[in-house]
Amino acid sequence: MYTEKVMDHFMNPRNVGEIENPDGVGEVGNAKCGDIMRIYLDVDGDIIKDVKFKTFGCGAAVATSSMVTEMVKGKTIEEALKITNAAVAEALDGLPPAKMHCSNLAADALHEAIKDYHQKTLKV
Amino acid sequence: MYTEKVMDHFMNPRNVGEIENPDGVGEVGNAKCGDIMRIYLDVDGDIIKDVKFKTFGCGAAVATSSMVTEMVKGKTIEEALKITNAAVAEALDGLPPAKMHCSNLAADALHEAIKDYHQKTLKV
Amino acid sequence: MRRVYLDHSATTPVDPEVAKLMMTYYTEKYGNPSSVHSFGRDAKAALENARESVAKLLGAQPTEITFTSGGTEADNLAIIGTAEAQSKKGKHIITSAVEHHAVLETCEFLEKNGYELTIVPVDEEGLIAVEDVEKAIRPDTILITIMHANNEVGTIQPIAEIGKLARDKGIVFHVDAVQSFGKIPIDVVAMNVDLMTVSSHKIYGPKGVGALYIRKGVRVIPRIYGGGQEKKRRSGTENTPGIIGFGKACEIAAQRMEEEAAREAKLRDKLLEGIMEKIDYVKLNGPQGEKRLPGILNVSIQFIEGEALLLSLDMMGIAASSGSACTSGSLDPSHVLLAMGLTHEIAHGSLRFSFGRQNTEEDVDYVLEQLPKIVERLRMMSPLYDQ
Amino acid sequence: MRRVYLDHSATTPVDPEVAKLMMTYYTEKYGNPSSVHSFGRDAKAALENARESVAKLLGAQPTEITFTSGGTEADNLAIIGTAEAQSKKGKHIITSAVEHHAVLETCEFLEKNGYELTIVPVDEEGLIAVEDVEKAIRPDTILITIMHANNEVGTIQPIAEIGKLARDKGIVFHVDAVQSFGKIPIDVVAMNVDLMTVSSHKIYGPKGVGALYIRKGVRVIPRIYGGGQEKKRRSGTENTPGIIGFGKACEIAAQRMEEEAAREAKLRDKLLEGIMEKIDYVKLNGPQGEKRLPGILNVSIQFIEGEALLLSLDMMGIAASSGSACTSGSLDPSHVLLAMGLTHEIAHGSLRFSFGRQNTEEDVDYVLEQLPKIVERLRMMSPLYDQ
Ligand SMILES: Cc1ncc(COP(=O)(O)O)c(C=O)c1O
Ligand SMILES: Cc1ncc(COP(=O)(O)O)c(C=O)c1O
Ligand code: FES
Ligand code: FES
Repeated sequence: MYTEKVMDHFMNPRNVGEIENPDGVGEVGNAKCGDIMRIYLDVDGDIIKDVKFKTFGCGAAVATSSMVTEMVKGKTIEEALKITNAAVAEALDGLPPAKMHCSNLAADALHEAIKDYHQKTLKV
Repeated sequence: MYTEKVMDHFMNPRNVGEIENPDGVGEVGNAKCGDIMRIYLDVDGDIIKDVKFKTFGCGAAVATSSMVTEMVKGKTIEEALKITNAAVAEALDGLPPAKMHCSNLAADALHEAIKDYHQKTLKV
Repeated sequence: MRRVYLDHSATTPVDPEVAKLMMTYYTEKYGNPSSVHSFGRDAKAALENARESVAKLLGAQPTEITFTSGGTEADNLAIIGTAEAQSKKGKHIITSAVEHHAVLETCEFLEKNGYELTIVPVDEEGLIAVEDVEKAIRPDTILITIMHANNEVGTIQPIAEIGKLARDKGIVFHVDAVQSFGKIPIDVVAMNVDLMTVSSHKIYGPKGVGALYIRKGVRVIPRIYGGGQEKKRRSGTENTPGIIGFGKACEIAAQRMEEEAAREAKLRDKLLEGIMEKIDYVKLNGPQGEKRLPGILNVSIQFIEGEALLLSLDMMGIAASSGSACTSGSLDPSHVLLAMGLTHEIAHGSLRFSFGRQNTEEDVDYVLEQLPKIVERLRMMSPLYDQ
Repeated sequence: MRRVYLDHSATTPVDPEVAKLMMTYYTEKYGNPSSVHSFGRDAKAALENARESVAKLLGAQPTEITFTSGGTEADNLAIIGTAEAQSKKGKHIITSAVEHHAVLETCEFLEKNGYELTIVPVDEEGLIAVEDVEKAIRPDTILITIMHANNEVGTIQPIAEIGKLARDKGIVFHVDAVQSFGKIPIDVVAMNVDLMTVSSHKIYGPKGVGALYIRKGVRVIPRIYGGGQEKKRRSGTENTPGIIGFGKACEIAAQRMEEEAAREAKLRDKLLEGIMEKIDYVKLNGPQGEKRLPGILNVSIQFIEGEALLLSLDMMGIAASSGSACTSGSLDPSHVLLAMGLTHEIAHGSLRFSFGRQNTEEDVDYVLEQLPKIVERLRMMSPLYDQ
């Protein structure tokens, strides 16, 4: 069902956790639909210095969360904004068709976190 | 499917053949329906001295023909007239439901042969 | 790694004795039961022998058993076949909110084709109230279809009472007994059942075989036309090895049922107690005690999602199942758990362990060793879990 | 006593390699392919692998294969499923006089429910004329269903030509290929087929398994509702061991087809020659040469009835079949033989020998030794035979 990469990221998820006083937080999904993803960003200048996630969801949801954090760590905000759902799924060697909406969530959560960062920065 | 008795009468049919100048001949069925039975009688006084049959038909048709000849041999005409289809089937320890019409034929052929005998006797 | 299969409600291994018998009919006594020759007659005799074994476990007559390709086909035959046979009398059907998809989807297919459906609710234990069924009955009701025991939570319904009601009103009563058959006693006569679905692969028989009990005199329009097998009720070359295996499985089930039910109930209770002791925020789904199947345990583990649980258990060799939507890729979790009033969140975290003949105390110990660690790990990842 | 099985058109033994593989999936890899855990995933992977093997032997894509419980169910799904999907366009169906009951009875069921049927005749060899199909087409024709090879006499129909006709007119074309599949080459694309029925137990796979090829884009309304297996086209827990066995049987058939066809044709011809030489008043039913399946020989032995022949052969260990009505207890003999213009008498005395992998020259010799004696004995009993 899942690729080896998905299973690896599910069993050994990267960057699990929270960041205290994050520069940006994004949350998508809801428990009613069976999935919630929350992504925390620590931004230094334009660079994403640290990123963490917490996810309630299936194997694909956890794996995409983990993968997206790995993909953005050390990247610029601009680069991060270019990460698409398809790119996350591809980085995991693909997802089962029924699970494609999980990959939609991970990139969405990231983009929400960046939006939050932008809002916070503007406010400052 | 068939009882042992049916198979015995089918594989080793009694009284197969024809009687030359018979006292009575009865034929029922037709090849179109897949069965024809012909029964020949040799009557002495009131006693059925000899009886033979020829049958085109399934295993049950052959077995009932054979059985009915065995049942009437040496009997009086009156006794023979009392032989029913059910009695023939019973003597064979039963027939499959789908094959009950075959047992109808054997007793019918016998009765036809007796009718023929009566007609011939009257004419004499 | 230890492998612990706790998903017997989904399917069971074939009993070795059953498998051995089937082999003979695959490779040696392979005749078509419709054939006149001895190969055919041998197959036919064994087929009828199997029919007797199935009938016996239901308290039915062999002539009342129609073999099908499984529980799903039997459910379809019962429901659509009755609807078509009775459509002049009326077009109203009663079922429950916790039926298997094989019943619900079939009823919904009929609904799209001009029939009316009343879906009776269940309480928080998954139990149907006989009064609710009674209230749902209308002059044009032609069929009541209610399952015997639920496949997700194990709740056993008051079939005999509903059957009496249906019989009194002259309404055809169909029971999906796929989960209860061979696990707890069934007597179609005492239960006033007209049609009953059973399936082989839930009782250590082969997949792809089932049967519909059709009470003598009850009319069902066939769904599959052809060579007229199964007294014209279900055409198609009979799956003789499968049916013979099913018959054997019924014989074995009849022998072991009582002892095995007690044994599995004990394992189940041990597992439940252990889980409750070792993990917090856990909810038992379904009734306690007598009103449930001995072999099924369904719990909701809060703050985590079912598929993630299943995958993690699987990595440790433990096979279970979940009513989570994510296991199937749909969005709504189990209709059964929702009908019992669970919130989506709780339903998503449900876990079903279903016991079988080869399970041991050691299996339970192993699960109790692994599960808490898995729950801990997943909860640490969950945004819903704030200790 | 020697046992000679010459009834492979009725059913075949399961290939030992197939049986062995199935065993593994009955007793070890017994998971439900819908399950998330490894037991389920193993089953699922093998299931999809089998789908590829079936597709390959048809020249189809795996996604175009829907597994069923056999040829009969596949025929029903194809015919009723198309009729329901296309009912707005029209209600006229074309079929032939020599179809299997699974097709004919299904068409007649539809006829009783408001559809119209045109039954195309055959010539004395059992062959359909493409022009007759063409003439039968009307503006409201929604389905043409014609078999590839006949199960009683082995006649092979001009499927590609009929397929071209149907495709040109935009009419769905269903082919019952139960007898030809795995025996002679099939290419659904080259043949312009939309739907094709195949069955496992005719090619040394298990009984109770079949498949319907549904060309991409062709719509068929399902017949069985439930868990949504087989992409919702056919619900019900998949008969994984059976399907996996079917897949293996396809692989083996693909390897052996050419060689085996030639071998069986040789045995068949030897038997025919021997019968013609040793027995008088015998008629070959069906075509000579290319237009017939390699493994089927059908002869009418005059003045005797088929069931009597079968029983006598069976006593000598020889298993064959007959188009006699008396084998089934009905009154009319084979509709196929009657459609070919045989009289009732001749049709009643028909005998089908169908060859398979384990048959040898010695088998043929044995039949040629026994059959004349049996014919002699039965003719002596027959009132129709006056030498
Ligand atoms: C209650 C219930 N009904 C029907 C079915 C369907 O039976 P089958 O799997 O034999 O198609 C199942 C199992 O899947 C079931 O648990
Ligand atoms: C031509 C043909 N169609 C359909 C069938 C039915 O297939 P099954 O036996 O798998 O139901 C058969 C065999 O019985 C057949 O020979
Ligand atoms: S979170 Fe439900 S399918 Fe992935
Ligand atoms: S003669 Fe046809 S069934 Fe007996």
